[in-house]
Amino acid sequence: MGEIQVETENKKYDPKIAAFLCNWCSYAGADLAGVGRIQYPPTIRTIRVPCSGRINPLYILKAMANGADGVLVSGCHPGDCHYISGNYVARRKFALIKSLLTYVGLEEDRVNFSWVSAAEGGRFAEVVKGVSERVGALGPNKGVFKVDDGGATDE
Amino acid sequence: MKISKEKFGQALDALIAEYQIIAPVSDANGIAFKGVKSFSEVKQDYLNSKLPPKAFFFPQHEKLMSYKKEGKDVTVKSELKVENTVLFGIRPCDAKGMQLLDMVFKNDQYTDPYYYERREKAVIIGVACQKIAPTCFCSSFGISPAGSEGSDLFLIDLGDSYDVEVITEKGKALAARFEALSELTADEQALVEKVKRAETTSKVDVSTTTSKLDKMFNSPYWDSLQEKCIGCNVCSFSCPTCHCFDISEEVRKNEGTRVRTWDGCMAPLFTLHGSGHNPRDHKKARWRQRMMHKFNYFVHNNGSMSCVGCGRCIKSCPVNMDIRQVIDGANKAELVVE
Amino acid sequence: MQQNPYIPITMKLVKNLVETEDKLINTFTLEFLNKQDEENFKYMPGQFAELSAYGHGEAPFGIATSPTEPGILKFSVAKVGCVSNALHLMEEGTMVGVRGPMGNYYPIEEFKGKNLVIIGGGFAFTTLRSLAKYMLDPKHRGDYGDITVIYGARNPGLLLYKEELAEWENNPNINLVTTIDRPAEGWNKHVGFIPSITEQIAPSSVNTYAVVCGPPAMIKFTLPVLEKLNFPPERIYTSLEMRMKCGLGICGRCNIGTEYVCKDGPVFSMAQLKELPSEY
Amino acid sequence: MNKIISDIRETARQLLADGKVDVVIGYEKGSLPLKATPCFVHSAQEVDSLIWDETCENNLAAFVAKTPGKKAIVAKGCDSRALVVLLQENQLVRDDLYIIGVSCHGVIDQRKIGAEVGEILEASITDGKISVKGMEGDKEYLFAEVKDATCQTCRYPNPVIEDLHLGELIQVSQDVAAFADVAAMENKSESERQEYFKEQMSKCIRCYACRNACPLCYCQECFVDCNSPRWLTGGVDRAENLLFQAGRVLHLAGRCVDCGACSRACLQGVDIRALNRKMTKDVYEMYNHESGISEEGKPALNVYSANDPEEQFLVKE
Repeated sequence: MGEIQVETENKKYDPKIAAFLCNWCSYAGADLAGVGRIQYPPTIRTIRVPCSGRINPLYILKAMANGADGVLVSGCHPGDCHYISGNYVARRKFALIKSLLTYVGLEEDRVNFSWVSAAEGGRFAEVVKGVSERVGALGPNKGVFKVDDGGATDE
Repeated sequence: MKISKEKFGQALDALIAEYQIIAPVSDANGIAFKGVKSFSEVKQDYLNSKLPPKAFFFPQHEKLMSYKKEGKDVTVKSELKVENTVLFGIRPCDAKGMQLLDMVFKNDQYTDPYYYERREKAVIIGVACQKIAPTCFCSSFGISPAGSEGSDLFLIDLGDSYDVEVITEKGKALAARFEALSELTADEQALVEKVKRAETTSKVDVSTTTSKLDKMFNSPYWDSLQEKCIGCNVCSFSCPTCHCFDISEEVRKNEGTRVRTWDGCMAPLFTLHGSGHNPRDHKKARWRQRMMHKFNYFVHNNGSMSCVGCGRCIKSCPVNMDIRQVIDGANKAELVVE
Repeated sequence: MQQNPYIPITMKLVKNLVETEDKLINTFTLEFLNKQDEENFKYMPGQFAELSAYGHGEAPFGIATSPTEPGILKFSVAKVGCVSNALHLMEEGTMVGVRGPMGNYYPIEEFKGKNLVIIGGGFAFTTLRSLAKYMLDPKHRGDYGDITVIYGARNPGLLLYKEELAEWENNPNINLVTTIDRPAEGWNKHVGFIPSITEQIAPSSVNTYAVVCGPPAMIKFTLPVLEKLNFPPERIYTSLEMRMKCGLGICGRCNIGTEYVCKDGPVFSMAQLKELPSEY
Repeated sequence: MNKIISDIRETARQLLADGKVDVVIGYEKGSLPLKATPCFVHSAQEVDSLIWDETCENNLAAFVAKTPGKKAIVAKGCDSRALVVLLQENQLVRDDLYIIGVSCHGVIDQRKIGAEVGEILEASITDGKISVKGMEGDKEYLFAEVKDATCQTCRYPNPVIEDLHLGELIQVSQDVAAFADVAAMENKSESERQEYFKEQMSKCIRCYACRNACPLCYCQECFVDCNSPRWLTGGVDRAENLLFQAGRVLHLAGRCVDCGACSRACLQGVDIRALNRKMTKDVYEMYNHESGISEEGKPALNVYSANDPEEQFLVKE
């Protein structure tokens, strides 16, 4: 991934964001951002997934349980899925995940979804910047899902 | 001897500095045993708690130890924490249940320090049942709604005061801190006698159950019995004598804790081997285990049935599996001649 | 045993050896860190211990060493779950937790003055190795009569403790019979399943005990053979496996009827098992 | 009511006597007042234990796949919807199943009654009135007063799939604002909702009665039992409880038939339905899908449209 530098603009809190990026578009987009030396905050921890359709809601919940301050899920634009329809199926899931999490009182900006193509390096940086700012403004994960103690992760 | 409720409350409040006081309180969800700061929070008129008070000795989720890994090294620390505790308002069924748990957590070879150290530092103040629910059937097991077995101190509600009976040395030590004990009046004495004669209206005959179950391992009874069970753990979790647990690890980076959590014999995973083999691979086998354990194995191992007739499982079961009917059915089941 | 039976002692993994050619079984050699731990850990052949791979959990395994091998414990473990996988991947020098010894052991006192037939299949040979090793020790060898070991695996590469087997081959104190299921190149010993080989060898049951360990199918077909050879059930012993957590007879999952395999077992005689429900 | 019961018994007798089914899954009188219990009738001689009334609260579809052989099932509206979903998901063989459809006015919420009169000692139902004798007092209720919350918004009291219908069909108005409860919750502030669900989740003891009572929770290995990866511990932390409930609800999204079995099964009175209903509403509004109402089609999350809404969840960038 590219050079990363934080723009210091009254930033109070550096969030940790779990970013699930689809292999074919968003991961390549992130790569392009790196190759193009486009700067964005060092807040994301990237997890490459084969397709946004691979995202199990539990990934998002577990990331929050283990203390991530935010989650970013990004896949190919609808219509561009490497597997034809993976992101269409994912889109319905995402809508419901977002809706349910907001419903149970999780701050709206903690869990984020986007479509970023392999050509959109600049946009990827924008998305990360935006998400980081918003999650940063919310401060640390307040624990709607965060398990204070333990959390049975396999290393 | 008796003590006025006011004086008793003051005496209990005075214990706060040395003890955590657990007592029945009323919350949105019914009656629960919880820590209280003052006797005034305590619910006086209650049937029994929704969940049994066993959790104060055997919590649903408890740390056994913690560890920290550094490279290839590891340091291990016990997480055993014990507090002096007074459990007030324990019903006779639950007090007896704790006696039964004592036998489990201290067997012929091992003593479980987490349970036992808490148990040893706890004083149980039993209170006789004022009312008897239709699902109560403790009298079936020789427990009375005014039975003092398992309590350290035993109280009978007399309206404005309690009749106090000292059962154990622990209870005696605590009772020594009560002032103003006075004699019962004749009327009160009569009331105490009446309370002590009370029995549950619902009873099952368990006199032959154990010996019958000796011959029932291969009975077709278990086939029909298990059909409607959905295999959840609510009966185990709400049982004052169920004690099965799981041990697992909770990990964060290089540190972690080993915890034990309630488990139940109704879960298929409970006995699943690493190889995939499962000796109790069907609900039928799991129900048989539940019944056998409570009414047969436990009797052979510990000389007593592992059921106190509190009726919680009857009330909590989503499909109305009624253990009284299950016992009755076993009593009546025809034996297969092999 | 320590005061708190839930807290493991720490031991060092000094050797992580791939035992079989399918790489599914490794033998771990653990070293006691101090004399005190070793003294507290007094065990007999047939007992087991709970191994902790910190970060992954704890699981029970039979002890493969004999008390006559000081300073170390060995465990041969098949890669099947979380804990065993973690153990397999562990680098030498890593610290692991050990709780034990747990359970009962082979009745070596009762075996005294008797002949012994040890029958093992596959990787269930671990505590049998402990037993054989114990009796072969010069201090104990005189206590026992003839020792016959019948040990089989699917193919030669799956036999455990190959070096030891080679040594026993030429040891006049022990009569070793190894077998594999199907003929294989370079194998000039027995070929066939354990039950039929046992029948072929036909060890005398006079003044003899049999100890049988192996996969359920093997045990199932070996028992009738032993019966035919006139071994009474009280002179046939086996060791059982169960899912276990506490190892202390408390957590409630490993019972067969009234008996807890972790505390009252894992070693049972066939006579005992006949009295228990067939739920294992 | 009695005519339906005798019809159920007669149907069961015929089916069993003719050897068309091995077992009839229905209800019998339970051991507690106002409580029916699932009943498995294997022979024509036993059919007289079968009953049907407002206490038949279990969703029997949960038992169908687990019961071997050919079976008949007494199904109310919600049971039948669950059967439809199970059929869509290839969990049942239609030919092995005989559905005895009954229309349902709703079931009684005994918890509500128990909260007012204490432990119920005796109860009787006559002409839509329920007289209850409780430990704390006696009371008479109109059925409508103690109808289970699920049934109050039920739009499908009549079975949507059946081989035989017993009794009369029930008309319900279809124009009720079916999601008023969800809308009310949505209109609360974020912190109010957070507080509400925190409280609800702190009650959960993870006995999994909700999961096991659910006709559509049939996974061979539930994610809560999976040990590699370990999604959850056996602990009862409220955040983990929410992870469990949210995970379960998301897995049921577009499949849940809103039968309320989970909530009724819950000893602790956790408002599980609040979560399920939210998903049901979203699926209905976004994808115009109601699960289990017709044998054609697939669960909402198995299909997609190129025009599915996405504005409300995508980042602004």
